[in-house]
Amino acid sequence: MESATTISQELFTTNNLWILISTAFVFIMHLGFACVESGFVQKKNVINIIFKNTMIPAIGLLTYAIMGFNLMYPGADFAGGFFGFAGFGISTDEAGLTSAYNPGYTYWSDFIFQGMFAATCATIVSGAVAERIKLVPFFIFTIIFVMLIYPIIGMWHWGGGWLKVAGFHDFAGSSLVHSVGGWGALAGAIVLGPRIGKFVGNSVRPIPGHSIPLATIGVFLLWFGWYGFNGGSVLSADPALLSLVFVTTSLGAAAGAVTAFFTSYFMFKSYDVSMVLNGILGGLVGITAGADVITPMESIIIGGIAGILIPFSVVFFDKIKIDDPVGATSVHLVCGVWGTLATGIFGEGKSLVSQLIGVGAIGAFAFGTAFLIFYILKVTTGIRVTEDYEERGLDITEHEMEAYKI
Amino acid sequence: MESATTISQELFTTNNLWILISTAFVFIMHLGFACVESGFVQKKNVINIIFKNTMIPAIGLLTYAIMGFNLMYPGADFAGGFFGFAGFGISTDEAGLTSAYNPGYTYWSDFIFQGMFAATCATIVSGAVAERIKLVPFFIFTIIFVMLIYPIIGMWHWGGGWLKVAGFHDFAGSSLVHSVGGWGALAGAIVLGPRIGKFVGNSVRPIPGHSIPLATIGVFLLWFGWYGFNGGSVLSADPALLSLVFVTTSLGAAAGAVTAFFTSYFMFKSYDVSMVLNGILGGLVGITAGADVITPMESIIIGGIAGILIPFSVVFFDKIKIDDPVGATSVHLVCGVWGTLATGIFGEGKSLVSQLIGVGAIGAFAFGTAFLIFYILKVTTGIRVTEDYEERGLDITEHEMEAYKI
Amino acid sequence: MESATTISQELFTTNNLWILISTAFVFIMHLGFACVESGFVQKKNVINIIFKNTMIPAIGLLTYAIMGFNLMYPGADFAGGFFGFAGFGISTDEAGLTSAYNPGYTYWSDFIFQGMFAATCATIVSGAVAERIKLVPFFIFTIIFVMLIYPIIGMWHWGGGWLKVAGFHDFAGSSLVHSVGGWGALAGAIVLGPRIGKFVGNSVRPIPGHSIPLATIGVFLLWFGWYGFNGGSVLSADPALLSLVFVTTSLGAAAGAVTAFFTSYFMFKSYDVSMVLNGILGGLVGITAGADVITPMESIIIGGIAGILIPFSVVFFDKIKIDDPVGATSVHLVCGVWGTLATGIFGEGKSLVSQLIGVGAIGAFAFGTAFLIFYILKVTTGIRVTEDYEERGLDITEHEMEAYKI
Amino acid sequence: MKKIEAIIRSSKFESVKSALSEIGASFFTYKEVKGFGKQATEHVTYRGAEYDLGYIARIHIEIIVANDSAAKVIETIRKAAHTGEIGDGKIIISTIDEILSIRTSKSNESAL
Amino acid sequence: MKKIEAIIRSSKFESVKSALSEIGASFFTYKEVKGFGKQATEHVTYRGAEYDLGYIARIHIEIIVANDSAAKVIETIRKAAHTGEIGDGKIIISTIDEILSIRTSKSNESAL
Amino acid sequence: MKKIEAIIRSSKFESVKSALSEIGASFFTYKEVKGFGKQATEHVTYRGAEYDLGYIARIHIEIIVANDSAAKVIETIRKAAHTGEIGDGKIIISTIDEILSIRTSKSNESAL
Ligand SMILES: Nc1ncnc2c1ncn2[C@@H]1O[C@H](COP(=O)(O)OP(=O)(O)O)[C@@H](O)[C@H]1O
Ligand SMILES: Nc1ncnc2c1ncn2[C@@H]1O[C@H](COP(=O)(O)OP(=O)(O)O)[C@@H](O)[C@H]1O
Ligand SMILES: Nc1ncnc2c1ncn2[C@@H]1O[C@H](COP(=O)(O)OP(=O)(O)O)[C@@H](O)[C@H]1O
Repeated sequence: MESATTISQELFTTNNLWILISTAFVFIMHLGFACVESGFVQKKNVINIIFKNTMIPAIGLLTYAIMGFNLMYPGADFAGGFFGFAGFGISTDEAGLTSAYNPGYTYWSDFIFQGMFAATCATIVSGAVAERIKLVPFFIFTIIFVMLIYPIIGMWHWGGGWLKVAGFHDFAGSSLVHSVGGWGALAGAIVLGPRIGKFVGNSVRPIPGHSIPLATIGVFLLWFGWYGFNGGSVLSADPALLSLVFVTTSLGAAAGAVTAFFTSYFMFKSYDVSMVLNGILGGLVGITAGADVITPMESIIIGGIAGILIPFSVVFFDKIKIDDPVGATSVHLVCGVWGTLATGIFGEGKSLVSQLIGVGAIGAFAFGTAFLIFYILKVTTGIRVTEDYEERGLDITEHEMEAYKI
Repeated sequence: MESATTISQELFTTNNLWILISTAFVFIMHLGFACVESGFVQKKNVINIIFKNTMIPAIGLLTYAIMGFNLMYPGADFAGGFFGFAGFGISTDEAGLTSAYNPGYTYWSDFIFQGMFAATCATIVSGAVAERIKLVPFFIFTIIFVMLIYPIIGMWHWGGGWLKVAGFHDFAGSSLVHSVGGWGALAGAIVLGPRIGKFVGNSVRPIPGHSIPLATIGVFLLWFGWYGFNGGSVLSADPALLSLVFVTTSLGAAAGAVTAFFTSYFMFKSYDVSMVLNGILGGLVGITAGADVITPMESIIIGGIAGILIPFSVVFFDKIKIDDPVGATSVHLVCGVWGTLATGIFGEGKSLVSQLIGVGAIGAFAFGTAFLIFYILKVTTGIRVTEDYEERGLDITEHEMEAYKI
Repeated sequence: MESATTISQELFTTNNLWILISTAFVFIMHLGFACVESGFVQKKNVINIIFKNTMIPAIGLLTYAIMGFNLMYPGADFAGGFFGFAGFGISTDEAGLTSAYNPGYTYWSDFIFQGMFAATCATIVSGAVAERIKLVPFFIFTIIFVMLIYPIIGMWHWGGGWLKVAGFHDFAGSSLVHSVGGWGALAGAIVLGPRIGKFVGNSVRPIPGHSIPLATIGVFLLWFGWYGFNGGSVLSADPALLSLVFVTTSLGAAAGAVTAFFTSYFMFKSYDVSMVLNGILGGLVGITAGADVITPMESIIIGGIAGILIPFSVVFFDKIKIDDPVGATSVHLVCGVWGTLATGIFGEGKSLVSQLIGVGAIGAFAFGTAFLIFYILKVTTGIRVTEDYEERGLDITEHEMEAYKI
Repeated sequence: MKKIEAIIRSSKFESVKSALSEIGASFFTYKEVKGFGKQATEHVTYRGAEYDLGYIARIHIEIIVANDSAAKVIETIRKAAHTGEIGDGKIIISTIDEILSIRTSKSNESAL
Repeated sequence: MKKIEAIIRSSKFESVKSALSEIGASFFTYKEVKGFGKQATEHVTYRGAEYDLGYIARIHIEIIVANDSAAKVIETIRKAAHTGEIGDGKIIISTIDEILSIRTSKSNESAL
Repeated sequence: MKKIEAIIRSSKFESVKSALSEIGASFFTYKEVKGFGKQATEHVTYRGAEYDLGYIARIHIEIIVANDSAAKVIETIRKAAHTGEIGDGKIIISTIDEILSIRTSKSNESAL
């Protein structure tokens, strides 16, 4: 990327346009999450998950405007630090709308692209706690998580904080977005406990999702949106880097599908479409940390290993009786950590030690705070619906509506 | 924007590319409408609404090529006027494909972007008259509305007509597109009368939509498409303005969701997802007139008020016994008018008086002509299906098909 | 397009960006196919078709990386030939990432755009053989078809082979993609035979699809993706040509919808939404070969004739007892051939004779090889599930899952 | 105790339901069923081939009543479901041995 | 009057339907039900955990006939629904008090 | 032979099913039905207007048993489906003429 002083208005316009188009692509990921999660829950809880996943991006954008953006990007004064804050609200002067702000985007583009990312981590959590969490406590969690926890962790690396200085590399958020959401999902699933009837004695009773077509639409929309998620993270339309990122992203997803297919076939002797769908997502999450620093061949390896991890991880969480209806922890946490480490292994000039430090610090902070929030909510407002509500479903009991009249 | 003579081929290429990408985004709004409307009708009328919403963009594009485009943009000879026409068909010379035509787009881009908008207003109507209108009269209405009424009104402002001169400002069509559709929806709903069983004595019997997931997909696709609808209306890829428009559009939608959530909770004591979905659309419609001339903070206020208007408006139309199965009048008419007025209140250098003139003139003409067309159709061909057809549903009776075999 | 040596970095960046965005658009077509095909099959075979259509793009991308790309674009050494190969795998030097490679895109962009196309032809086949083919043999067919047959045919024209020299013109793949898939579909449907109960004596028993809304979502997503399919095939963001292609593509689809509506109404006296949906696809396929060399008016004619062909073709294949559950042969084969010939009729400077040669050669090779592969699979592994499996549905028998719990 | 089964037009369900509740018989069970009868089934088209949908969508109501209220319930259903057009449906009456309330363990009249 | 209920394989519905219409018994009501029996239910997997689907999808046919045609109808259904494999289903015959036509108010034989 | 019909809460289906299989009565047929009764139906809201969903989702179990096992089966269902809250449902017992196995052509006890 040329320096800000020399970039032509033409290149600036193209770069900025790409960031905005990427924003729209990332937006569609929220629909992707809504479809995946509602497809994988029971018919009686569909309205509930849709309600959450519709409110989350709205909440995410507004809280990011209020303070998230300025927590995550507090400016050079806080470089290398753990925490910084540049004040409430968003605003800019004329210069913020030119390449003087950044050769890749205006201030507004910067805000809206980052803001669209912000809500993603809360959406990840909503899948893991589905079918049994109370609505209001969940929204309280969401607001705190999106407004404070996510931006603070983001600041450590993307905001120029201590992880940046420590040589940590997370291109588009295997750790900063996905594993943060995944840790929150794990914390929520633990504090809440499993759905009634999921674990009976030592056996696991599957509770199949109500619509695989809906889940499939969601996975494809996520893959589509990922071109903006990873592609936009190039922060310009630089042809060489952007085209590499498209290739690594695509091949990572493809490899995840294929290895999840084979692995689940060998493990379960069936062609399990839910595993393939999760394999794609695992491949995408896995590739996200290093999409800019690895070769296409390496992206196949990283995505392929992510696809292998998925079925093992799903079985593992079932075994330790953590009930995650949509597989959010397997996809976002396990593959997010894997992708971050893989960047240390394969990425040129990247250090596995730095990556380990990042994974550890982020995990400790994200899991710790999420656990704390959920726990405090549990002992104050309560976080779990009554048994009666859970059996009749949250749609009728919390929303007084039914998802389908078919 | 630089003047046509000085713009570089590079900027012209980028600008034009954005207009075309916006066209594709606006196209996907037609799928959004199809999903919202089919999700909110009963299972027995799904094919019917899909049939309409599939034919409408096709009809819209073709009639716009035949005469709509040249009615809406008749050229400088008709500047400041009420009506103009530049002849049938579309064609251009070499110059029309360069920046000599416009620094932002070629003649073909101009046509296809505007043409994709055109059908939107008819789609809005189809939701309000759903579940009881006859197919052929509806198509006759659609053709007249899209081929004549919409372009004539559009010419008043965007085509350089009298409203332009009068200082009216409607950036991307809160009035020109959405309220025009909304007025048509209102006229149709009045002339048709309510569905059987909707109003019994003084009580309102809700007729729930058959699939909330489908409606949700629709709303998210509309939000996605709105980035092209508003973003493309910048008519170039100008970084400062385009990024502002993305921010105001996003925050308006988010604010609409949040305020519709609270308002409907206080009004109905339930977490009503259909209100939140309509709140998002209301916020988007509200922000559309002034997305280029307001600040992000103002966009939150405008979208937020739109979200508050939605539940009140839905209840109001129920009270006066106007039956609008999908809430098209609340979303497009009420919030369209609100957005246009809000531009006069908040927009720098905009006049509330000019906005009121525009709202009044557009309302009178759109509602008057739509009412007339529906009324003439009612007394000639008839516009309402028989009671028997309505009870058995339009899918079996008019289309001889069922939407689902589940 | 300027020559590689003179193009500015600005234009190169914009061109390359468009190719990558087009890649994402083409990707979404895979979701479109998944939705159309799953919507048009019975409820009991939904998982099966989704499984296939999810694996196909993954397989397509990986095999294209392994050898497809280098078979299809073997380089100048093989110019004018029938077959060439540039070795396994993909890789590039620094120059491949600059405009020295091509003024429109980098090497990576070239690969990923072409790779996203590759799987399309196998997806087309999956619809025609749905509800009765065994999974593993289908995947074997897919791999051979995508890895060998499609790239070899592609090389003849787009790879600079003998059809290129012969003056054949197929802009974005009416023949090279759609008819190739259509021929494979025909071969598969013939070798497999019809579904049980489809043809009883001389009468045709329709087997309605399980969800028209799902099929509709698919068709709209395909139309959306087509802007990348045809638009990306401009191979740059050239304003004049790209905007023409958007117009011809849009009008072709619109005309197909309208004529399919009228034709099917006159033939069957019903408003058949499945015909309108197929008419849109037929219009799009028809326009694809000549989208760059015809006028908008001609695009209406070509798309309109495609829309007329659809209902006749559907009835014809039923009459000769070829069972194609989703109408893939009518849409992709019949309209693909029509579009290729239409380019010879309408396209300036194009020759109908060259087009006929191309259609014949491609048909002979694609149908011949596909038939052979299916036939060999039939006599070795077997390609058809047992009667019992077919009656109970492939979801329960092959996948041990159900698509819906509604 | 009598079991009364009524197979009625789906479109008449609301009026049967309110007629029953007017005479105080507001406890019953129903389900959607598909019926063949003299009424021609819906004639539909799919991709150019015509066929019969093969059934008419109907509602099947099941209501258990004491012997002496049976006549009234039957007449109420008959009136409310009647249109006079082919396809009105049937009412089937049979005698049951016993009805038992799961909640109270009471049976027959006292189970209702 | 007899009520004949047949619980058959979904895949045998078409052949039972046409067999019945051949003997002129083309008026009946049916619905989809789920059955447990000796036939093992479908064995399925979801996200790596195996389980039984818990039921077999079946069709439940209800047909009211005059006493003297009962034997023929029963035999027709039995033959058309028979495969010999476990899971063929059952036919249940019971006596009803009366069947009433909603349209004509006629009862029993004349209601059919 | 007795036909036992039980109309139970959907949420009690699993426990009834296992209770039945414990006493060896693991052959039966069930379907989803909608019930009206003393239990108030779900109160819902749609777009600001409140209304009653108009029914409670229930499971209807049908099981044919020999006369002497009827009492045990009835008691088993009653216990497993019991909560004591309004809405527990009913068990309906009636006498059938015959049950016939489609596969074996055997009838009554030997058809089970
Ligand atoms: N013999 C029968 N056994 C069971 N159900 C029947 C019988 N005859 C009619 N029905 C049911 O009653 C419905 C109406 O019967 P139909 O002959 O169409 O009209 P009508 O009752 O007016 O004579 C049928 O669709 C079917 O569901
Ligand atoms: N005692 C019973 N009561 C009610 N339905 C039964 C009974 N026994 C069997 N059925 C029904 O009949 C179906 C077939 O029974 P099954 O034992 O599997 O095979 P078969 O009839 O060949 O012996 C079951 O799925 C169930 O729906
Ligand atoms: N007379 C009846 N005939 C048929 N079904 C009945 C009758 N009474 C009750 N039911 C069924 O039993 C269910 C439970 O009855 P309800 O009165 O709500 O509670 P309870 O059985 O505890 O008294 C109802 O929803 C309905 O399906």
